[in-house]
Amino acid sequence: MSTRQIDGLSRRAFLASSSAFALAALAGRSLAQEVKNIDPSIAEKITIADPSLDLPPADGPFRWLDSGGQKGVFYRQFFPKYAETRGIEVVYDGLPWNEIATVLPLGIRNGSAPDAFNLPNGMPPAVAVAEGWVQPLDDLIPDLDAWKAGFPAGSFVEGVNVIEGKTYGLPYTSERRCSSLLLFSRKAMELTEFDPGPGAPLTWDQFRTAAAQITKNSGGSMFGLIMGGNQGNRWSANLVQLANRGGAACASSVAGCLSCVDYRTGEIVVDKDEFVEAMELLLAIRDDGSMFPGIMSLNAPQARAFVEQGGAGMILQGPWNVPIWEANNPDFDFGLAPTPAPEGKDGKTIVDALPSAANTMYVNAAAKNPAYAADVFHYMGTLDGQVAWGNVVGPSDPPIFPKAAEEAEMSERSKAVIALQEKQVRVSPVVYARSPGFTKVAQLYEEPTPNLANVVQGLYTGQLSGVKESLSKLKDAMNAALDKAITDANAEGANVRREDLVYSDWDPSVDYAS
Amino acid sequence: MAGVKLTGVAKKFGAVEVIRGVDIEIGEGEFCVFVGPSGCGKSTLLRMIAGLEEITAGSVEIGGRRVNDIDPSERGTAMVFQTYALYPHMTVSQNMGFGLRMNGVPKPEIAKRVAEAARILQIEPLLDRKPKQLSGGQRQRVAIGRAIVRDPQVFLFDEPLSNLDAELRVATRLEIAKLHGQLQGSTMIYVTHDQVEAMTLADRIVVLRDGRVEQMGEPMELYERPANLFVAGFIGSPKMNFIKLRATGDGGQPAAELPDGSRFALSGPEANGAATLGVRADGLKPVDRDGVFTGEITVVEQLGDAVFVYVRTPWGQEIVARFEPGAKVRVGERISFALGGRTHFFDADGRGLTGVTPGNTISEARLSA
Amino acid sequence: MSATELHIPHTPAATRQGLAARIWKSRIDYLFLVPGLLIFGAFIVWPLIASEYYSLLNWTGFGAAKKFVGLQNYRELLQDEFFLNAFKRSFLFTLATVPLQMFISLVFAILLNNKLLKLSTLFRTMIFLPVVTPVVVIAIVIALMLSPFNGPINGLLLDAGLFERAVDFLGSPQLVLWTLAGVFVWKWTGVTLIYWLAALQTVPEELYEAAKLDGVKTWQVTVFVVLPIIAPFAVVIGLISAIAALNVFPLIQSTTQGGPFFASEVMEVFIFRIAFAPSGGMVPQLGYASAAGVLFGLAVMILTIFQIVAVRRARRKDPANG
Amino acid sequence: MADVALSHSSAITSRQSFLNPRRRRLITSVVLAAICIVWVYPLVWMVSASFKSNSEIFAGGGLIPENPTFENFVRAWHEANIGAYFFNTLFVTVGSVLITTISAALMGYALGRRPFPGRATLFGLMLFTLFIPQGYTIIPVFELLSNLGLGQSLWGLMLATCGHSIVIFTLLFAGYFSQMPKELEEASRMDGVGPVKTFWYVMLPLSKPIIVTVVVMQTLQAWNDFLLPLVITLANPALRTLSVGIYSFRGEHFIDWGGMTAGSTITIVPVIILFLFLQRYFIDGLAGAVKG
Repeated sequence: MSTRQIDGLSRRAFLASSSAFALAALAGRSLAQEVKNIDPSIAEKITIADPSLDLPPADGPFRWLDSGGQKGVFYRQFFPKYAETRGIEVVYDGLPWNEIATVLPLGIRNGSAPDAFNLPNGMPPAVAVAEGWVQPLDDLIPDLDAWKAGFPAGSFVEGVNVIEGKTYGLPYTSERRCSSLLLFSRKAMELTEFDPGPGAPLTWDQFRTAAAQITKNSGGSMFGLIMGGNQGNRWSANLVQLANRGGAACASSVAGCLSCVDYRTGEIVVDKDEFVEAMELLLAIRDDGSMFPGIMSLNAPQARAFVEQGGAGMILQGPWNVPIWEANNPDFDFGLAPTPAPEGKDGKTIVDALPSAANTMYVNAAAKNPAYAADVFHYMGTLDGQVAWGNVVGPSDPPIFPKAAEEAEMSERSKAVIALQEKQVRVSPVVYARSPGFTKVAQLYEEPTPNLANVVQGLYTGQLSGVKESLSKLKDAMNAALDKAITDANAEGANVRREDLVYSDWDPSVDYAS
Repeated sequence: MAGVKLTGVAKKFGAVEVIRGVDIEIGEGEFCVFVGPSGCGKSTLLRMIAGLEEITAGSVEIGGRRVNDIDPSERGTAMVFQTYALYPHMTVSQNMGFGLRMNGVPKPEIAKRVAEAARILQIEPLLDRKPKQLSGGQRQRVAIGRAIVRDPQVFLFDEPLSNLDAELRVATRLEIAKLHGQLQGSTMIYVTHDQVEAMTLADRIVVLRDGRVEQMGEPMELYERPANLFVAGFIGSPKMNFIKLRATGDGGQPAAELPDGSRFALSGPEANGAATLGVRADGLKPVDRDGVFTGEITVVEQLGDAVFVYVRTPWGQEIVARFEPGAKVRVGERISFALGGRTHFFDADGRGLTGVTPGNTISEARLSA
Repeated sequence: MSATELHIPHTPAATRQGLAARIWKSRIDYLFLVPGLLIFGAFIVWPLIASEYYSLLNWTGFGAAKKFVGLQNYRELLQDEFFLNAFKRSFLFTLATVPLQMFISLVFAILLNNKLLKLSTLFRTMIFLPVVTPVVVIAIVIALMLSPFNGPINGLLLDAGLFERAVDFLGSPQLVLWTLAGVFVWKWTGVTLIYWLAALQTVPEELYEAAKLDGVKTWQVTVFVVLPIIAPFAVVIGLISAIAALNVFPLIQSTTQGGPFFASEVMEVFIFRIAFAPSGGMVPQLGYASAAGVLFGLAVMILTIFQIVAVRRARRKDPANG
Repeated sequence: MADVALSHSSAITSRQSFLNPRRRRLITSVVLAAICIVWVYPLVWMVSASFKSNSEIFAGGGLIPENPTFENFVRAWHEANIGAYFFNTLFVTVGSVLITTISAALMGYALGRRPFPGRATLFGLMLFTLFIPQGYTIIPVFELLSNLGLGQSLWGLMLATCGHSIVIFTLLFAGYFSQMPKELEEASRMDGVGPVKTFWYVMLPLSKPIIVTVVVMQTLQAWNDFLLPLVITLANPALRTLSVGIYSFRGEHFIDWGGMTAGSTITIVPVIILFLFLQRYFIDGLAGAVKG
């Protein structure tokens, strides 16, 4: 807990944590559609400099695939302009994560994969490199080192976007996000005795009371809390982040071999008291009758919409709600606060690494237009590009350059979210950097079923009983799966040990850095 | 025009032998009827001539040309099916012209031939109808018309009348007979299980049983001189009466004993082998005395032009005899018969015996004496 | 009549010719088969064979790393409670839907089989409408209709005072499978109705007339005359319906995806989840999913064979339908 | 049926004479009508909702929209891209119907009528596959299409869609053809018409009931198909079919009930019209399937 040392990011845990966004990005897809009132002047503010390198004539259209959502909002404005400036044709596809997971491998195999893409969720970049899907940027971006130097420390991490010394991914958005902010309708909150805000989180008890008061005082027209209950990642993210606030120091992964690992001890902590109590909090709210009915058939965007429409007062969701609500319904008066914390606690929200692994872009090894991919990558790694990004995307996927986040034009609320996240979110150690053999573990790891998200759902619907027992059982299953993956990886020469997960010097209240 | 010659023709379905070496020669322009009970192979034989069934052994010649391996359509035959096999979705004229059309015959030629066939069959008003809109008899004509337009050397009819009602059957039978006259020189082969059709239509009848030819000949020849029990029983209506005989010839004088023990003398070279007596209804004459046998009348059928009287013999057999119209007979009466007309004798294997004639009744008295 | 003769040629003749000669002789027949066989082979037989091969692998379905593991997938499956539960649910679902669907459609069929009922075609069409409505649309409509918030059905139930709180038909683990079964029955009853109507056509009109003259009541005719006559059809109809009920993937995938907490996860959804849509960062396991498919296929086949045997028996018992 | 069994004798009693056949029929009709209205209520509700604003839908209310609007349809058409999806679906449907019908008819003819060596084996194989769930075979199917270069094309989708029910259709045709009198073929054979022409001019026109059944069933199949187009069009949303399009539209517009119902309404109208036109043949054909 003294010196800081960033070795790199746990790709797998990382990807896993980002699969929170993975499924949220199913929702993400909807964002593109939902944000209708984009200010067209934003596109005008995108300035595209001269090419960073000599660009050959394009071979067919330049194709870009990512998971859409807010990214789609940006690229749908960026690429037409880029295409015009460079005189090429660009095809942009924004697909939900589960579709990327199916499409991309198939596309790679039959040669139809785009020039630049997000890797499927859960796929360690080392695997993509080993399978020959992607090519390094080293030869594509001439001034690579200078370009990389413009990024904040911790952006390029061995095992995450750097493999065996070669740089593969473009890490252009920050993972410093809290996906379980307390977002609420002010009208609803007025029915309670509380007045939360970015600097004034609710305690768990207050949170529960507020939910009950909204339900009761609205005369049944509004429920206190809503969640996208059929979206597993919302359950796990909310549970882990509630537990985080109670002091559990682990990332809110829904899956992956290193989910819910407290690196101080290297143990999976999913059945610790913080978790049990967080779960009991959700069950209490359910039993109070303060939870919106039928959340098990709602996904996150639906849940979000019900808040906007006045069906529910509060929701635990990510920063991306802010621009969506602001764009869709400027009259909707909502507020935000950090995730509620247990009385007297103020734990940090933990993420697995600084750059968003999910958003990291890669160049297809068989790209027809790698130079253009590199050109766009280069642009996105400049302050211009980062500001342009921040202007559009706001706090949802914050630009990785802190300066860009400051310079970008955002609403007050968006700025407040970014400030809150800077204060609240901390980066954990990355085991892949210190023990590269863990990439093998990540490949071989077989997620137990039910996973954390399933267990939380099962407890909520009453199909599982006994919070502690269920979570302990889950922990055992996760431990067994992890140990098996380590054994299997060692059989293939990974040379790793469970003890590699222990970072006794880690202080969860500050970013872990090398 | 051509004749048809079958030599040693055989057909097997797997291990089942359906046709067992058939030799038939049908002359040009002849109307030949294959007759026999169900399952005798007559239809199969016809279909082998048509080319619809493969020939396992032997050869089929049409017009002197061996056609075993020639496609049905090339054999110069046309077939009229029992079920008519009209194409339900085509009009009458389309039905008749279909084969020609498919084989690229020019349209005017098709029209001409269809019109000609329709004229012959008097179905001109029906040409635009669909088979569904036709009566059974009309359908039958269309089916024949379809054969006619092909101008075949050999017409093949597979039980063409069996789907018609009794009255229509008689009428259509006549039509077919007329048609044979009209279509000069066309060879026709006709399959039926109905011996009346065979008798009325045929120039020559082939009686088949179990895939073998039992007898072949002109109708009256078969009627009068059946080669065996089977033919004798099959041809003629009502069915010939068969009475079991026990040969009791002692020494030079052959005689036969009826089941009731009464006896009569036989003459002829093969008389000793006689095992069955066959006598048609009109071969029994009622007599006051010296009858061959006496029986009791059980049923009297008045047909108008004749009366059929069924008599139970002392040994319990039912025998039918033909009486002239107006004959005064009543059920329950006893009546004696003598062998008054043609009689037939068959040996133990059912083979017809030639030249055997019955003699006098050998009375009980003489016997006992 | 030479009916018997007519049938003989149909049996494939084992003539003295060799197989090669017979094949050559049937060359045109094979030509007829070509397009169908291509489709059949490519999209049915090959995938089946491939699946059985995959079921012996430890393979994600994407990467090149295929590891032959023999029957390990099968061994694991038999201990996988999610597999066993999905298996159980599939059969429960079938057991719930098939008799219900058959009964409802039979009642409809008996009522609609009246020639004098002028509107019977209209009614039949109405009952058939859900059949022609795409499953995805059904899923949407049902989700909206049954929504515990604002949904018209819950509105009705609450207004009628039947429940105090809205019923979460698709979100409650206790209700979801039965809700889906109800939706399934609703969607497909129209087809079964047609089958029953066809079966009823085989009841000779004279029987109704005879019963009428005998002074037998409607229900008596139905129970004692009509039902026994159409009973043999029940087996066929049941078979068709059972096969259909085992293929509920589109309905469940487009409504609950097997949730909540696997409460509506039937076999096909399980297979799909393992093969394609693992939650979170789970890796697809095509080999495992294939093994599940093979096991399930085997079970369905055994069930089918049982039913076919039953059909045969029923037919044999009733020579009228032989 | 209600009147069928009303007996002579019992009709005399007063209770029965009140329930005379006509009245009974009337009562049956009324009851059936009520049930049928409930039966189609969800669909009627859907159509009704498609003409309402979202706020009106949420407010509940009757089936008749207070302020009928076409806005939902406009929105659904544009945002769900229904126009393009419609033609994709049409293309796949028409193509697969043609291919399936012809292949199934040809194969059914050979299986039903021609005693070629291997017939029994093929029959057995087809029956065997009939009962095996096909949901999980999508990966090999996709691999195959990819290897053929059709992995991301409507042609590939069309072909794969043909695979769904080819066995059932073939068996339907085979059953139907095997019941046809063989004299028809023999007659045409005597006429010198070859097997192909006989099939085309004689057998195929006669199998119209089965053709209609297969056309309708395959249309329903292609129009409804979900998993296959979902996977095949994943990489290229421009190729989506209506079902997939509506499904993803739903994923994006969970709260836009008006848009969803409008999109759904647009999707089902063509199939329903097709069904109404062909229902007699279709129902006869289906009925044949169970009798045969």
